[in-house]
Amino acid sequence: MARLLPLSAAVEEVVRDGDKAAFEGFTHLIPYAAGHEAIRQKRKGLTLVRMTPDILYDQMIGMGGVNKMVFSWGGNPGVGSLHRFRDAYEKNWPQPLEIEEHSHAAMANAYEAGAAGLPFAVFRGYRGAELPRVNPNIKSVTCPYTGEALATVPAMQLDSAIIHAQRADRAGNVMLEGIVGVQKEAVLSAKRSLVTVEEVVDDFGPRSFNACILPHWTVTAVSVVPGGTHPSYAQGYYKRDNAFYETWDEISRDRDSFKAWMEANVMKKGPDAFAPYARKGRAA
Amino acid sequence: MARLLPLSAAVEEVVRDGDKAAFEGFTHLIPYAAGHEAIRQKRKGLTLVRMTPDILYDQMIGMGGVNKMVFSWGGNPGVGSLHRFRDAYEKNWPQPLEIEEHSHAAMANAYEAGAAGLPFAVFRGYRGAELPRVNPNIKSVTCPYTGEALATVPAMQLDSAIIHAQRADRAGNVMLEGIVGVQKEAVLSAKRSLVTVEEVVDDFGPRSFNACILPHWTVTAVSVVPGGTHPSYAQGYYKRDNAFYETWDEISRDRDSFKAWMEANVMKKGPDAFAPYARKGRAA
Amino acid sequence: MSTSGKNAWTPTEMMTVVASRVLKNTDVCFVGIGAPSAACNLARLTHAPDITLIYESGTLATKPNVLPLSIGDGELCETALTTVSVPEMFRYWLQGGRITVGFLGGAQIDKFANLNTTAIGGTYDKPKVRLPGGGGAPEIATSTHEVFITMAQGKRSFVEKVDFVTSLGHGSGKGSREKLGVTTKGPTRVITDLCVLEPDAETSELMVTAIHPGVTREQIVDATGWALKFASKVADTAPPTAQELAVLRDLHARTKAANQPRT
Amino acid sequence: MSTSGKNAWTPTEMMTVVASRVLKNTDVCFVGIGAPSAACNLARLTHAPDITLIYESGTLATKPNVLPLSIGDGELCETALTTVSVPEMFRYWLQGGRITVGFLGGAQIDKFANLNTTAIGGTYDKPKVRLPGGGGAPEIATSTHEVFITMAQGKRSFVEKVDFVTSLGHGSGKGSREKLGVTTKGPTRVITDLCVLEPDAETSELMVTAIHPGVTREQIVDATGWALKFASKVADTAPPTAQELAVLRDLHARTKAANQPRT
Repeated sequence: MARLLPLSAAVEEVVRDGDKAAFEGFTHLIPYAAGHEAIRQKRKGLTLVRMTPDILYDQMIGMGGVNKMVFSWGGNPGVGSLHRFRDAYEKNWPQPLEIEEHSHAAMANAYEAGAAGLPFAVFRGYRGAELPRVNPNIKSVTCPYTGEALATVPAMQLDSAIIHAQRADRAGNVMLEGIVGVQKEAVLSAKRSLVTVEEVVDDFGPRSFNACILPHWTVTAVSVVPGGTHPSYAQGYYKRDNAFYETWDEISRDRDSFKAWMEANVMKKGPDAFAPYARKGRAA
Repeated sequence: MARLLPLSAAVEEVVRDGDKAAFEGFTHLIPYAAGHEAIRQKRKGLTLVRMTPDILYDQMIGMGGVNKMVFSWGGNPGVGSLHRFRDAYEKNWPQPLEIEEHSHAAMANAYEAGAAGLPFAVFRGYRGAELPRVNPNIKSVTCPYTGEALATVPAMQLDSAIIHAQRADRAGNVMLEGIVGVQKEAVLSAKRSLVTVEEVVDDFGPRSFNACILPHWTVTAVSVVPGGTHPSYAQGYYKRDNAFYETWDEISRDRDSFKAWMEANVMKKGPDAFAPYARKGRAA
Repeated sequence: MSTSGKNAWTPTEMMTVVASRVLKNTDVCFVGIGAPSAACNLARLTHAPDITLIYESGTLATKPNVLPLSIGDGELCETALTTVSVPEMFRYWLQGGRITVGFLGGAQIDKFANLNTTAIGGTYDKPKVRLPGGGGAPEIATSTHEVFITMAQGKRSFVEKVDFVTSLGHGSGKGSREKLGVTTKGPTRVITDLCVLEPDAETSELMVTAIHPGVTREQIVDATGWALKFASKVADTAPPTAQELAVLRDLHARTKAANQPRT
Repeated sequence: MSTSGKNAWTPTEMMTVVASRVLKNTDVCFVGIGAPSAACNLARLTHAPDITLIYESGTLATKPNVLPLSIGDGELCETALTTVSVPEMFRYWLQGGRITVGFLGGAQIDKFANLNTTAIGGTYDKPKVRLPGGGGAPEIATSTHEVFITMAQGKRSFVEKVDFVTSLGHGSGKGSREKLGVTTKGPTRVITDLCVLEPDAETSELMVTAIHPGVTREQIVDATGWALKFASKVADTAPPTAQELAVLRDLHARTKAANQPRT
């Protein structure tokens, strides 16, 4: 039963030290505000899971709270490397980082299987690719009908899933639209979940019969953080800040400029810092 | 690349003698007009697949074109038995009928796996149930991570899938909404597919970003048959004719009254017979 | 009718009312057609306004104004929070372990609450009567946290052993579910038009734990095909309240009006 | 620039134009970011108006007016026929075998068109340079009917053997894919800023089949880390047409304007 909480209280309750946690979002709806709050609360020893870790995970890794990253594509989309991720992985700064690497298909299937309550996922994948050599979690099963060998991965089982969505209603039901990625599956794969939203409405009103909605009883906490996905975006509210993604390359190249930026823009700020990026309503 | 065809030409092209065919629809959007056309064209030797075979399959079986039915619940929903199905299965009238029986979960998973191009589906099912004793297609695999034994079924692989939808556009893209059942999966599991629709529009216009749409290149033929799902219904167009479902019990109990009804209402009619049930627009 | 006058009720109404009472406001129910659907919606319209009703057609958190004839009537979709595909329903929602109560019924039930909706008499291949089949039942029986069963009680339907186990109850008795790797409770209550039965904690055999007003033990024994046991303490079912009857009848009246043949 | 004057073009423009030309109006393309995205949209805006473009973020049949910076920009969703979840994208659409062309690139390619986007130098656990990883590539490489590769050509990226096989090309040569049970064609064309390479029918080793205007064989050999072969008949790539260049530049100009920092 979702509770409507201020962001600080919600992160305190949902994201705990040592969690296997996914702050999911496939380019769209990345939960930046919640990630920044976890950094401010100095969450430690996290295993961060995401198909496409981008700037947010670069920030969380660079601030030292992350022991391990599970991922399938770790870069700044359309721009280049994640410098803080590489610094941690290649040079142990600020602390060593372990990785577990999959393909997108494997991660997507793992989330799907996690949401479906299965222990593993089956897919036709990794053929001729070298990841199975270095990732012991990639195994196979044989089809009982055709004898075909298919790849398997363990189902996603998260301690916490954190996502951003456009809207919640007063009961705590959550509605997403646009590029929905694996966010629904992440929430359904997790013991605890937090959804930050652009706004809470009395009722979702007229909508598609088949709208992507997470019922309130599948969500632990909802926090209203307008603009909370910047520099990512909320379809129908505001656009992706592509220029910031390009700027991040410069900020994050250097440890000191990174730390200075984080100090000024995260450590000394709160969820309200996202408000200027918010645009009310459905006119992106 | 979907072609817009009159119903008779579409059924001729898509549904062939001996096909493993699914006229799918989960209460909603059942393709009655297409099924009636297949009866008029005297299609023979069909294996009919559907999770919830209802009156339409009762009619097709009773008219003698069906050798086998694959299903998970075969009744007249909320009313009772399918008398023509039972007469064929129990008394070989008008010809013997073979069955392959599954649970809903198994069929839904088989469709999902078929759409996903996999040879089989894995699910946690049939525990303590007796169907696996009598259906040799139900097998199991062991999870490579936990050792748990899970049920399997072969993926759905159809010769033809026939569904009804609300709308197609001029390019042959098809849009469904409401209770979408397994219809998308049925089309994606089939070599050939036919979609009958209430109407063709120039453009779908404003809609959910995540609308359930089958792109034109996944569909073989589209036929416009307003009202073509009666006595089932098209959400946003017209309601289910629950009274007819109740009336069918009486019509179908007796071989002669069944034949008389079919002669008058199917054999001597065409797709136009469905037009009176159509209601234009989104005001069901 | 169990009493006379304006608050008289039918055995089916009593069964429906009792089934509605055991539902909680926080339950997430997988609803079947017929008595379960009436019971779940009666609960929603009386003491459990926030109960989540799910029909296997994909409708999540639906609030029908009239009772559906089928599990996929448009009314369910129009009043739902949202509607998902049927594969998603069975994978994410049922198998995902998110349903607290599954409602089942059947043509036959045995003393361990195994159900048969497949075939009666003869063999599976040559039955005397072919029934519609299991539908969602085999997995509802094992995936929901617990199962409530509603069925009219009678000697031909309440049998020592079902002809075919469509869906698992307590198998051959205590420990059967665990042996099969099933971790959910299974049938915890069977609500009939005469009484309520619950599995014995020691044996998992169904025994009578509550008797509806005006019903005798003899009536119940006569309507049961096995040597039925009664709990040491058998409760008296409270009669339907005026409000319960009024809401239920109103629901049925609205439903009947909605299903009139078209003119 | 390869020629001077108003129709001069850059090597990257030439590469993009050539990649666009090999796409058919009936193709269903799985599009990656960068040159593939430009090529696919150039094709759509010129000779292949009905081409279906799919981005792995879930957008089906999208028609972006500006090039996305990422595979999940809002522009892709707003102009798409519809947008599906990412599990559905990888299960029903990619694995389902519904994509005719997959576009890939990488940091390294070898003579059998295997690609590396994982790590350079050292070992997997201790690489010299850690790259972003495979993303969708491992399954794109085996599930799409055929694969087109676009990469700027250079000695450090066109190598005898990739440091890590992120995605399968032709493995260790002819027959490798079949041995792995892969039934799709794999890379049928590598389009660079200098030339076009295709796998030899006998060995599956990449060889030059077309050379872009103004490029010499020596230049190509110098930009390749293995002993490169040329087909017996090498075609001359037609220069970009004025229309191709105009449409491509217009697309880039619109994109640049859209990505200006906010004020």
